[in-house]
Amino acid sequence: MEFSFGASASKIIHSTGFSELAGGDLIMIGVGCTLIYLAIRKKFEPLLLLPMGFGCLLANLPLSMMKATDSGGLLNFFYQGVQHEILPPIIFMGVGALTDFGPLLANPTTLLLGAAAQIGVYTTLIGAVYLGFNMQEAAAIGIIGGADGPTSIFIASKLAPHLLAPIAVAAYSYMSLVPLIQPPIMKLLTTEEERKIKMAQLKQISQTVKILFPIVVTFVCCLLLPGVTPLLGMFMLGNLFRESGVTQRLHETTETHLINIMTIMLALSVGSSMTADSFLRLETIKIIVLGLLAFGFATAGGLLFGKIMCKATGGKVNPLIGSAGVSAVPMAARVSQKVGADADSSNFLLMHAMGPNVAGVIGSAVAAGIFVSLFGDMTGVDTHAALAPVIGNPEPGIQAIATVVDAIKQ
Amino acid sequence: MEFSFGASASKIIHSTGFSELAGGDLIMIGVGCTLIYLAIRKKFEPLLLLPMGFGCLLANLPLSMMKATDSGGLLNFFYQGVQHEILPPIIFMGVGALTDFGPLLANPTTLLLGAAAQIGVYTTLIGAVYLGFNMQEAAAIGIIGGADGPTSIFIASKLAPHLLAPIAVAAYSYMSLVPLIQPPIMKLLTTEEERKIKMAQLKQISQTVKILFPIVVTFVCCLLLPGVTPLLGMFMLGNLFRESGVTQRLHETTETHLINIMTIMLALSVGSSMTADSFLRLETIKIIVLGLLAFGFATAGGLLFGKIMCKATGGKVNPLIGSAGVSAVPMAARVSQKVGADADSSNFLLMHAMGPNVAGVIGSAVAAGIFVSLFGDMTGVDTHAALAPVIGNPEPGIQAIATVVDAIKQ
Amino acid sequence: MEFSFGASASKIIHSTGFSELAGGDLIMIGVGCTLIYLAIRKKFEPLLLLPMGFGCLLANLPLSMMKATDSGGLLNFFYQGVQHEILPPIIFMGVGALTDFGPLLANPTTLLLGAAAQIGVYTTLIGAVYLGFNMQEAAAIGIIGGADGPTSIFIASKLAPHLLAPIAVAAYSYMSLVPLIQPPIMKLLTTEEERKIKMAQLKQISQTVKILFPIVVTFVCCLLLPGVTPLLGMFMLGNLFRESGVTQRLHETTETHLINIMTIMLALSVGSSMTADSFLRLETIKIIVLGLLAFGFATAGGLLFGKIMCKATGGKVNPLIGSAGVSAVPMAARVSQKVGADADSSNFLLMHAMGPNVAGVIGSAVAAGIFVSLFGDMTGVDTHAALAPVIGNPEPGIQAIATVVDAIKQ
Amino acid sequence: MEVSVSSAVNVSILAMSVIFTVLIILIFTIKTLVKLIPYQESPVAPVRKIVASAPGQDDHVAAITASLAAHMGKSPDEFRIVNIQSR
Amino acid sequence: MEVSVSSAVNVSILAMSVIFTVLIILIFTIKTLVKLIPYQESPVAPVRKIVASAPGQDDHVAAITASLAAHMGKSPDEFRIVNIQSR
Amino acid sequence: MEVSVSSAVNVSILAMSVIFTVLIILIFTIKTLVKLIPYQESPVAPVRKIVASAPGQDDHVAAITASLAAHMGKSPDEFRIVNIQSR
Ligand code: NA
Ligand code: NA
Ligand code: NA
Repeated sequence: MEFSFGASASKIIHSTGFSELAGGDLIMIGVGCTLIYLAIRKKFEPLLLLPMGFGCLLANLPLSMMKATDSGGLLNFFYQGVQHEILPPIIFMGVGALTDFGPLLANPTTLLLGAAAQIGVYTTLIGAVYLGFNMQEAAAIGIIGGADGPTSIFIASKLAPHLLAPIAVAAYSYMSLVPLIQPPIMKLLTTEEERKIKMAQLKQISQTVKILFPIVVTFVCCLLLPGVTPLLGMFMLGNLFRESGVTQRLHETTETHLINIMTIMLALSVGSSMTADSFLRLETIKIIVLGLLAFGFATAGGLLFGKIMCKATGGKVNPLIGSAGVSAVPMAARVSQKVGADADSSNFLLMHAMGPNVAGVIGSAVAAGIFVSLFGDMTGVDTHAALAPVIGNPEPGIQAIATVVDAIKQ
Repeated sequence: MEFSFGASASKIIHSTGFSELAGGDLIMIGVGCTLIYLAIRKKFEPLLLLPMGFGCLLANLPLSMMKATDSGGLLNFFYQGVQHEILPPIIFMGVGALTDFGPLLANPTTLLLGAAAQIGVYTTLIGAVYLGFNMQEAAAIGIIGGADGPTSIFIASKLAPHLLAPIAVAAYSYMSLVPLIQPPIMKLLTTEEERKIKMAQLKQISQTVKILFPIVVTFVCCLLLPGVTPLLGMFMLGNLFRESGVTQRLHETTETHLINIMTIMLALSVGSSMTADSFLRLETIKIIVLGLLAFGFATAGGLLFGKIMCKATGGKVNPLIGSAGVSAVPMAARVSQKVGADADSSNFLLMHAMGPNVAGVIGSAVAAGIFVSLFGDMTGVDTHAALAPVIGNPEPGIQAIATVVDAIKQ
Repeated sequence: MEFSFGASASKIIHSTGFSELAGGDLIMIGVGCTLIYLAIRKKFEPLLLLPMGFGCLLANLPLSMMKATDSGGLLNFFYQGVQHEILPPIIFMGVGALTDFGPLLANPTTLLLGAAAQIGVYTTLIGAVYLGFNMQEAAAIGIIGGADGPTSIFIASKLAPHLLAPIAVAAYSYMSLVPLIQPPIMKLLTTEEERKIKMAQLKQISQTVKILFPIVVTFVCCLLLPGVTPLLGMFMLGNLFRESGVTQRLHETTETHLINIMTIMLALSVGSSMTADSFLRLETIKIIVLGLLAFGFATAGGLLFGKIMCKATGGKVNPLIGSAGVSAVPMAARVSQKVGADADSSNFLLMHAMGPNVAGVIGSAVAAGIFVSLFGDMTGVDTHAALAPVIGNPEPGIQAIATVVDAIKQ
Repeated sequence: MEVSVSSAVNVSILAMSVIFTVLIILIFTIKTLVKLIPYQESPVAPVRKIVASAPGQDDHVAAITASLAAHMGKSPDEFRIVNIQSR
Repeated sequence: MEVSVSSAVNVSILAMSVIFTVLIILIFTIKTLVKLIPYQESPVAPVRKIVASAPGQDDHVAAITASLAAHMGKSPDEFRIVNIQSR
Repeated sequence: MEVSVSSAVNVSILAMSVIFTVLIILIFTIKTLVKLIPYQESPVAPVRKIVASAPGQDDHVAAITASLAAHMGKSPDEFRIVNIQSR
């Protein structure tokens, strides 16, 4: 084969991304850059939003073969870890290794605050159905209100993979916006007196209880709601590595380099699923609005239940710790601390808010389990196969093969 | 599709694990919890037995899709690293990076003690055949006497994958029981005078010899017994990272986070293969009895050869270092130290026992290589394909497809 | 089945590697040992050449199943990370995390030196075509002159996978030989006066510019040359982890354990592709000669352009920093420093040479992108499928299946 | 649509009930555990005290020494840390 | 062969042109960026100064304490580092 | 069964012989290596001695400084460690 100067030049020019750059790509590149900006300048969940934004940028550079759906591409390889529900559980193991259940164990009734905050999930579910989403899509959107990144991605990739990108973006963005979203709602729903309530010091917990707790939770929750086992089981295993006192090596690896590696792969590949096709739709706007709604109602739900507990205990519980029930660990707890300190600068709520805060993680895992129990089978027997036609190539002939091939690919 | 309150409630109730919880599952959950207990309270190989027990717990929660055989499940994904013999060699690379061959090189004749201790492997093999196991199964059971976790798992997954779970449990449990199993045998087979023998200080070894040693061992052993190359070759590569002095980065990674990550995946997935089907059988009891036998005979073999060396050297070798030939690094060496110090508190055998201790690792790798040479081809040309029907789903139609698919999945 | 002593012995003897050891294997084992020797004693890129040499040693032990092409073998598993172009981009992310673009940003015109040094790539390309290689092979050989390991492996596995082994060996060997290859050329092409030129201190750069730079480069280069996106995009993402100031966790992981793990897998598997078949050919000698040529011309190109810049700036640029344009970070920059200090011991060129040095990385990535644009499609639509028949098993029937299977395997 | 919304409401009420049920089970489990296994001045505490009083600070110094040794790739025997004061 | 070599020469000239074009674009981009966003005594510098002058060295000591604490798997409250002098 | 057990015995005797053969080969190889390349007071030893005597302890301090710097994500120039005494 011969290469004349002109023909070669023409080939290079026609293989640039410019030749294929559509308006949608440019908008998505803008979205990616916005996420990077928010991550770096506003410190919005930078560990997630920075690689997610960069993944979006790479995916939308035409012909780069970096879309989540570009079979054989690098980010498609990572994306299979999302599709096959491998990355979120491993990340959750790391989160478990980073979690201290001490405050929750010292004051177990705060679990109720973590339950109450899940109301955000269901108001959103109802809202989503009202706006025309089907039940599974609505469930995946609702879980944004759980304020847990890996849980949202786990459920979205299981129940509504075509909505994964906007759900992930909404979940992580609102998690970072917790310090902006929550305080006005908190001030609106509580009185000055309530905010000034000081809580008794937490009692100490035996190490044995700390060791038994993750095992018991796994047993109870995963037996009742088997669908959440990969997520909750790995979470509790990570916590067991932390508390057992005999597996420091594994604890250190899971809470540092292992979670970091998986986070990079997850965030990059979720970002790479943000294409004009999947993102620039009316649904995305609906999801973003519903996500805000979810966080608002979750905050309100936690607070109102906090007020009930305040009443029931004769004023021993500061209702502000209720808003920490949304999860978004540890930001929501810090917001409780800050709003409490604003009312009385000698009021230290942080450790008290950590209880509902980690309760919120368990609460939304339970909510996720319920969704899997109710809707998990509607995606067909083999989730892996079911994903292919939704996400895969558009040509029908290739699609059929892709379905099989994707099912085969581990 | 409509969701009435009653129908939804019924669906959730029927999808709980309780609906499927059989007696076997409960027993296996008990086994899992026992392993976790032994790991945490008794410090029995906690890095392995804690995640293994937890994997067993998760796998036996009904409908959790966490069994090693649940295609598409998280632990099935990890389990493929066992099936395809990827995890044990990588772990062995880390073990190599943690191993110091100095004491062995200073006193190379202690390699004979590592050889003698392999008698445990073969008494067990004969016992297993006597109890009705076929030759390959017996080989996999015998290798428990090698007292090397990754070697046992490597051989079991190659020669008798259906026995993997009990073999792994037996191997790691008895390794932790070395401080209980060995001392009575040691006191029985040696005299007070022998136990008091002090050994001359070890001579120092040139760094060049330490660098050449792993290369030479690879060359000699892998050429003679090619089947053990993945295991022994990676072991020696890890040691070369350690000794070369020019690859600190790789050394640090292999001996910390890489081995930790692989250990989590291995232990979880081996644990997830512990199902009622595969574990609650007469074979398991036989294997546990044979495993104990294996450790006992290995200890005795090393000791008796130690006595021979004591005689042959005119009393320069303390026979107690012979029991360290079983491997179980570094516990067996510590036991030698302790029993020696019990006889004479100024007797320091630890470093002398490290020689036979690492020799035991090489010895059992060689034993493994012999088994692969003798029986490796009897599993069919492609081990990977052969595993599928043994472990895979029980339905014959799906099984046939699974065989192909498993072979294709890397 | 029965095992008589004699039959068993005969089976073991016939399954040793000796029975199959051919002269070619022995030579390749020698080559592997030579690489290990160079890595340890001469410190030639030890992080790569040590595991690469060991991989070569393992692969050429007969019957060890450790060749890159041994389907189901351990190193074949790692090798798929090379074939599917997964490992080089992840390694490049780590390199990006280790790279400081400060000196380049402080003196951006030194990018021209990184451009000029690419002349080595093209003289080699022309030479390779002259020696009978086809255009794609010649491109893959030429990129050796880019002095970037991951880039060379990325392009070789894409355009000429059958030449991967000698190209990788040549690239990494000559990179280590930079301190020997460059100084004579540098002294030949510059005058004593030029070598004594001192350069003005570099100005400081705003952190914001350091953050924007990797994003801008990604945008410009990947849009113009989409084929290089996996490599350059990941490189710039790693750098963004470093400079953003908000992702220290990810930065630390990418520049340490993640790059280390991927390096082990890459080097072992590239080493395992060094078989007598693929390596002991006339082509290998041609490639080694052409590689030396490439480094020589690249050095000369950078130096001569440095002289032009020296003239153009009225003597403000020391031409010695031009030779650092070949990449080989940071060795080439150190060579510039050393040769400069030889002429005038108070001359500190190191930081000035870091600019062209990292410019050389970008330059050769751009060169790689051009090759993908020009020749990337000539390997067929799906690169992954195309690799199989080139590398796969020789039997035609199995080969056809292997093609499909390899395409399916992730 | 109407039907769907009512389905969604049904599902939501049911799910909230399940969540509260599950978490209440956990509350009682925790309370039982804490009652059965009360906190005792743990074996960690004495260590802390010993350190606070002992001039040798053996535990902490050993830990730091080991971690530094791991970093340095050298034997802990080769250096010694002094002057880490307990608070 | 002749034809191929001339192809190779064509490709080489073209590629060198593209490389120079791309890198010149980058040069102008960098120059623009540096002009638009000049270097300012950054917020990092004051920290350094404070440390240099402050006897408490809080930042550095905290960082070291935290990293050692992570290594020791113990609380940073349990030990104290003194005597790290700023240069 | 009888036959199998005798097979197992055969295999065992053979395997033990092979193990001893292989390990005896290794013994002789090691002995040869150690004879050919004897231990010499290595270049590491002098370093240790220097450190033991030198008040500057440059090597160790540098190693610790570097590892702490890596942890702190700051330049080693920004702080200084004193008071690590060689044993
Ligand atoms: Na939540
Ligand atoms: Na052994
Ligand atoms: Na270059």
